[in-house]
Amino acid sequence: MATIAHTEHVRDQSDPIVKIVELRKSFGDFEVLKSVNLDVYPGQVVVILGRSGSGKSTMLRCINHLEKPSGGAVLVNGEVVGYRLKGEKLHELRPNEIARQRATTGMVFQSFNLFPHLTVLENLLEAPCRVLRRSPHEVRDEAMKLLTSVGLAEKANVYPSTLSGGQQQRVAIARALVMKPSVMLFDEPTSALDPELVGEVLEVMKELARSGMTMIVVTHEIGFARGVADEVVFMAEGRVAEQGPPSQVIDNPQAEATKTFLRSLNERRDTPVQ
Amino acid sequence: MATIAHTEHVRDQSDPIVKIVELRKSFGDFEVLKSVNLDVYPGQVVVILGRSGSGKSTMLRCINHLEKPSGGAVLVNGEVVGYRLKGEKLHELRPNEIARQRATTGMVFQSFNLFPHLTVLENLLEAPCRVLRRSPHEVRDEAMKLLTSVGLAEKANVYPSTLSGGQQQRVAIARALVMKPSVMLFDEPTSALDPELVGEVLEVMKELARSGMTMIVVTHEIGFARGVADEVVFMAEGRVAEQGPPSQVIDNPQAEATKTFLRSLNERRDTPVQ
Amino acid sequence: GSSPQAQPAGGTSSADATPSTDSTLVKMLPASIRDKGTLTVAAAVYAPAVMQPSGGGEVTGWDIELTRKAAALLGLKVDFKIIPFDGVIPGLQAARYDAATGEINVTPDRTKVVTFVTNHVSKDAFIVKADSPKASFDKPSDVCGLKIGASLGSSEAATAQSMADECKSSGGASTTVETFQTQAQVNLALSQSRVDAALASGSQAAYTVDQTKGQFKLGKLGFGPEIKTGLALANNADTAQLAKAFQAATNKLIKDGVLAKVLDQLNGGLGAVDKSEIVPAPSS
Amino acid sequence: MESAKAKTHPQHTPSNAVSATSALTADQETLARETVPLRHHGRTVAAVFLLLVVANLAHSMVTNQNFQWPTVWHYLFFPEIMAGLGRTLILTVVSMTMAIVLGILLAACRLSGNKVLQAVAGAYLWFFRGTPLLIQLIFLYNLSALYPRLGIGVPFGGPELIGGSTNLVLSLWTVALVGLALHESAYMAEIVRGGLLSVPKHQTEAAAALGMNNVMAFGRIILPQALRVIVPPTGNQVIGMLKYSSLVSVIALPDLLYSAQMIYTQTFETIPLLIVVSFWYLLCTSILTLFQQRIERYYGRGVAGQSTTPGRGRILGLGMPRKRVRTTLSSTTAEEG
Amino acid sequence: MESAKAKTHPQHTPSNAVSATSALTADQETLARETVPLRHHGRTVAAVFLLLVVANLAHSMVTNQNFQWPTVWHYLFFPEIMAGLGRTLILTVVSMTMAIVLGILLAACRLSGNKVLQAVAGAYLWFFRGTPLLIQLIFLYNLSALYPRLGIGVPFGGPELIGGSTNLVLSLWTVALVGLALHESAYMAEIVRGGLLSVPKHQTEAAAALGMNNVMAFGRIILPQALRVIVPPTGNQVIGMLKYSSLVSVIALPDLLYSAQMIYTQTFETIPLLIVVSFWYLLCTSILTLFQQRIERYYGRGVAGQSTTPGRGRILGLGMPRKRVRTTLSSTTAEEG
Ligand SMILES: Nc1ncnc2c1ncn2[C@@H]1O[C@H](COP(=O)(O)OP(=O)(O)OP(=O)(O)O)[C@@H](O)[C@H]1O
Ligand SMILES: Nc1ncnc2c1ncn2[C@@H]1O[C@H](COP(=O)(O)OP(=O)(O)OP(=O)(O)O)[C@@H](O)[C@H]1O
Ligand SMILES: [Mg+2]
Ligand SMILES: [Mg+2]
Repeated sequence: MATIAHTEHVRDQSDPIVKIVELRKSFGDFEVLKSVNLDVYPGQVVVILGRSGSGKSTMLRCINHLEKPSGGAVLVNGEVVGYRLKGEKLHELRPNEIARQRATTGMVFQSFNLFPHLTVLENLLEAPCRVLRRSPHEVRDEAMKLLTSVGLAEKANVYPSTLSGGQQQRVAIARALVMKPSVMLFDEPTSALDPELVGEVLEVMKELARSGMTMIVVTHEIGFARGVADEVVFMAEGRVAEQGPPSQVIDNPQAEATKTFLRSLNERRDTPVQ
Repeated sequence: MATIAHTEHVRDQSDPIVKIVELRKSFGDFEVLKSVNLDVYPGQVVVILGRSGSGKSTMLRCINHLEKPSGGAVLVNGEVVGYRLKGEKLHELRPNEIARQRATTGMVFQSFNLFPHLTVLENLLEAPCRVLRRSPHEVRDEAMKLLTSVGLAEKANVYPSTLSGGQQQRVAIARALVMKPSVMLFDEPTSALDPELVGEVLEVMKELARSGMTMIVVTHEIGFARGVADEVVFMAEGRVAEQGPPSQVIDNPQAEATKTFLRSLNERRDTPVQ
Repeated sequence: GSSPQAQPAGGTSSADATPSTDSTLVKMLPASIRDKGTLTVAAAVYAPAVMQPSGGGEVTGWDIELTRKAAALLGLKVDFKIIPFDGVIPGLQAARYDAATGEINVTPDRTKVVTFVTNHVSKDAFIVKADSPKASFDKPSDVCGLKIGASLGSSEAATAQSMADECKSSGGASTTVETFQTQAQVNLALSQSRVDAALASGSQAAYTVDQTKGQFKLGKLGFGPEIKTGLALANNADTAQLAKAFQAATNKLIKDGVLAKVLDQLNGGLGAVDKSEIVPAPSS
Repeated sequence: MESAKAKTHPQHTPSNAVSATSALTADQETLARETVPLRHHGRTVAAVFLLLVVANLAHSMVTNQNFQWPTVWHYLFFPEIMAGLGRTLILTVVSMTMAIVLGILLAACRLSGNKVLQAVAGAYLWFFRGTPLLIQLIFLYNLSALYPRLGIGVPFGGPELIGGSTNLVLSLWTVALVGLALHESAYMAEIVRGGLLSVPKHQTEAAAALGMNNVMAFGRIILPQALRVIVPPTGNQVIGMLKYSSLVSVIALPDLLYSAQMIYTQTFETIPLLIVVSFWYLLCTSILTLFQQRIERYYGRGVAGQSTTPGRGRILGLGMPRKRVRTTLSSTTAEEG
Repeated sequence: MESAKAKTHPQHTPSNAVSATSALTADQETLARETVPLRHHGRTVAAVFLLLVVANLAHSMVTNQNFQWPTVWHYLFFPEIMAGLGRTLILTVVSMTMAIVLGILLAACRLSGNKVLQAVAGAYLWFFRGTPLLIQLIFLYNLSALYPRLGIGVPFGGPELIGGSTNLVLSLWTVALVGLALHESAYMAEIVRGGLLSVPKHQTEAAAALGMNNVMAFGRIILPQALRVIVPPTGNQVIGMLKYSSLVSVIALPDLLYSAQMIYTQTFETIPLLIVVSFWYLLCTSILTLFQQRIERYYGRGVAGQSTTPGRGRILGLGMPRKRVRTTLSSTTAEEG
């Protein structure tokens, strides 16, 4: 697999690239996020763990304002997402301004969400040409390079429905990357995949991490967390329950919730293979 | 979890309970099963492994005649499934007779396939009352016992859509068991589940195996295969490529296909957890 | 023109008793009809010839009464079926009805498919809005340049079309004909000036002017023939005999003065004839 | 691990990071404070304008003499109108019932393995969906002009076994009911077929695996689930039938509309009578719609996310409830089958 | 492990194992030999019967004099019929176009966050779906009886700014086109709304996450996918409009059917003229159906399993192609959103 070339990023400043401050989010009466604080620095790979329903996806979706926070704020590249600081107050932005902000983050969903009516290449060209108004000619070259780097150059002109799940997810990653985001968000990118297909997607993500991309990854793949993450965040009951390098959080968890969770993941693998 | 009480079965005769003879199956020009031979004896737990598309599901579906074989035969309890031996020839049975035969096997699907318009209890009562014409009163007691044994007695009167995937799959197992089948077929029963929910389903299956039920299980859960199976069958290119106890097939595979497959499963688990 | 008296509300017919059966006339009937004893007669609502009393009850109208009285002479009961006008002749063709009534004009097209026993003559007239400058139409060119409304399947629709064609051939202003499904829709279109004039039979026109209380006035038609109207009979093996029986019965009504009385009472005395004819004339 | 990251290149500044980093330095309190929501001026203006139009319309309806409200009132419960309404309802109920039965048969033919049945059902649908109901009614009504006798007999000119005059067999009501039912059955067939196809094949398999035979599986598992898809459009068809049944006026069956027409043909009170008729149609369709919603709710039982009224901004907004992808597989991967 | 199994109880014999174990001893060759398929006698009989009926019908159509085939031929390309056909086509095309545009607007109102817009659109749908098209056309045609002048002015009796006589504003064609379009738009609104709701919310989110604004996401992502759901019923509506446009005869606009009616109510050649009209309607609907299928195929591009003709025994049989559950999640878990 070729190197994912143009997604190189800086870590030459100490400001966090994503800063989550006292984030709260309720759905009706149900408070999913109670108070989340998190800093992610350029080039970092952060893996989020937590039980189903602990609010991992909600937090991720607040980062690019797919969910509107009930309180607190998210800053990406130093800008408050979804608001403008005017005087002492945060004024809600117009939809168009929010759309512009979203272009700086890339997101990969559990269910791939490729556009089924567009070919693979068209999926990649759509956003850069329309949102960033870049020339299709130039973008096409970059898109083809990215497709090559995820190993799917020969699938450029087919429709997504003809691809395997693993291939679709790799296209989804390329589609996010062609926008040159400063941070990539992954929401359980491999859990809709057949076990055999998980490897090929994780490989692309590892390559991306190696190239220096800032990544926030919600996943159940402990192996990936251990091998690639700089930081593992364990969420429980709408808060960050535990946080630290994988060696600490995975192999030597302190919080009771973390221990229970890791045990439940472990139970079914009685013994390791070979 | 209570013992799965009334699903006790015999192993007092040496005849196989499921016998697959020279089974072939094509879809159009595409030959999925080329020649499958397999004997399963009463009380045995057989795990089927194999790449996606290797024909595992097709073979399983031939056992209860959800697929009509293109050649060869499947015998359950000594009866040819779907045919009657008359003179020297196999005569196709009428749909009603095939339905009667199917009642002797229980099947659990990857996607649960509970009946969404019936409550959990009604899901369990439907087949015994209509197919076996048993009294609803009597079946209700048995069904409640089974629901208790899979830990879902209190969900008897809710609709399946309100249950988690793991709960739905446990109901599906109970629904198959209430028909008192002589053999249970499982087609990837845990692969549509969230990782945390896999354990609860495997636990029910283990309990069932302990009670002596004959089981044929297609799964990617190597841990389950190692811990519970009497026999592991590896399928490749429409044939049984390798067969034997788990210690042999999993830990010391001989066929090249088996080795490749186990390696691909393994790749993503860099190191075991804890 | 003189307007007909409004129909007695809920009443069955004129005060006159139904004439009693005439045994010589009965003998003229074809056996099949005589045995049946009832005649099924289609009619479209076409005031004042055919009127459905508001609030239910038996149909009335001058043509209904004439049919009923002629049938009574023949010892027949009549079962009236009220249907749309454009379904009348096709209904006879399809043998759904034995006969049809309701000021049905005798036209060449119709006589090809049904047989008439005439009992009345009418002259078409225009209905125009009360404030219309046109009050009489004395020669064909007076019609040119108008939008004429008529109802579907009526002979007036055909007459209007031929007027329009004549204007065109004589180089007059262009004339259009709009055909509506019922006379009520023609009138409604007229009341909103969507058409300039509506062509209808004289009695219908008079009735309409009377009913709409000052909205419309009558536009006398100074040209064009008198048109015979009458009972239409379905063509089949018995038609010739049945027609003769009805002709005889109608002639008796004329002779006894019953016909004139009915027309006086229900049609302002318009359109009486002195003898009934069969059209097309019987071959023997 | 960190060493791998060290080789990243420092030149490239995030391309979309436009504004200053001022917010980073803002104190936490500011960020956690209440926010000022965006106002949607365009929407408010449109709403006010529409309200004005509606109010003006209502005002003019009450004050305009031309509506002749006293006449409307006079005819509202008029005996003939009531009788017509009754006939319209009978037509709707009876012909819909016949159409549903026929439709199920036709759908079964279309889905059967038998090529001949498929073709005949296809031709039937082609004809009855391809011509206006009006023509079909006129045809049927005038059938005796084509075939004076209807009967069952030996084909190709052989003797008739039983039969009768077409006009006796096809009485006025028979023509109306059969005509409406034949036409409607072509539409119902497609609805039923769609409903049956919408039930995931998984469900048939699950039923079969439990030993149910075809009839049991169809009656207990497939049909009840298909009804969820069949009922809403069938409700629409019933409402449609209520209205299109007025076409029977062409064969002189005095339904609601024709009863009114018979009155206004004579009295010329066209507009008030049409208002009366509209009132009854609206009342009936509203009641039917309420019924439909209740029945839909009944057949939707056990299916998550049934709410039929979509909430605020479901399409273009992003704030709607999400559903888990995995745990609902059973009832929804459905649509694939 | 085996020890755990040893504790199983030997009393229970499989309840459904009815027959002998003879087959177990049968040699492998017998089992691998060719099998004797089941015969479906019932189906064959039904098919033969139906074929007979169809053949008999065809035979009688050719031999029956009452069909008056020479007259049919005479009128088939008659100038008035051709003119009527032309008017019918114009009515269909123009009013459908207007209805689609109006329908999209109404759907947008129904889905908007604005309560007033929702309510007004709801009332509109209620009225136009609740009354027969026939009545709506009569009303509109006779609107000048209610409102002699139409115009825009100050509400509640204020001065008129621009306006004109109702009959001038609403010419015959305007009434026909507007009437059909208003009625149809109520149905189109529901179709468009259904189509928009059928696009999984995931797709909107994916577009938003890429930085697309609402307009872009709607035009490039949502609408193209919604069309796949919108086009088939719209096709049906076009076909329906072709037929129901014949109701304009009530305002004396001579479309295809009414042109024929004007002829046969004078000449009484009812059946042949109805055959002529049916021929043209069937031809048009068949052509439209072909078009519809092609367009559906176009909008179905990129969606797996598009085949619209279900294969043998899809419902009650079990032999259909299965699709993998997991790998198609992207395009199909869809329906949940
Ligand atoms: N739009 C919504 N409306 C109502 N409840 C919601 C909504 N979105 C999420 N929730 C609820 O919020 C909780 C947290 O959801 P979230 O998806 O963030 O969890 P998660 O940690 O990602 O879980 P999983 O591992 O299952 O994806 C859940 O209970 C969920 O049902
Ligand atoms: N009804 C069918 N028609 C055509 N092809 C089919 C059908 N059912 C299965 N196949 C094909 O047969 C092959 C074997 O399918 P099968 O489902 O048995 O594989 P499997 O081993 O169960 O794989 P997986 O692990 O993906 O479930 C696949 O290539 C599949 O596409
Ligand atoms: Mg999540
Ligand atoms: Mg499988």
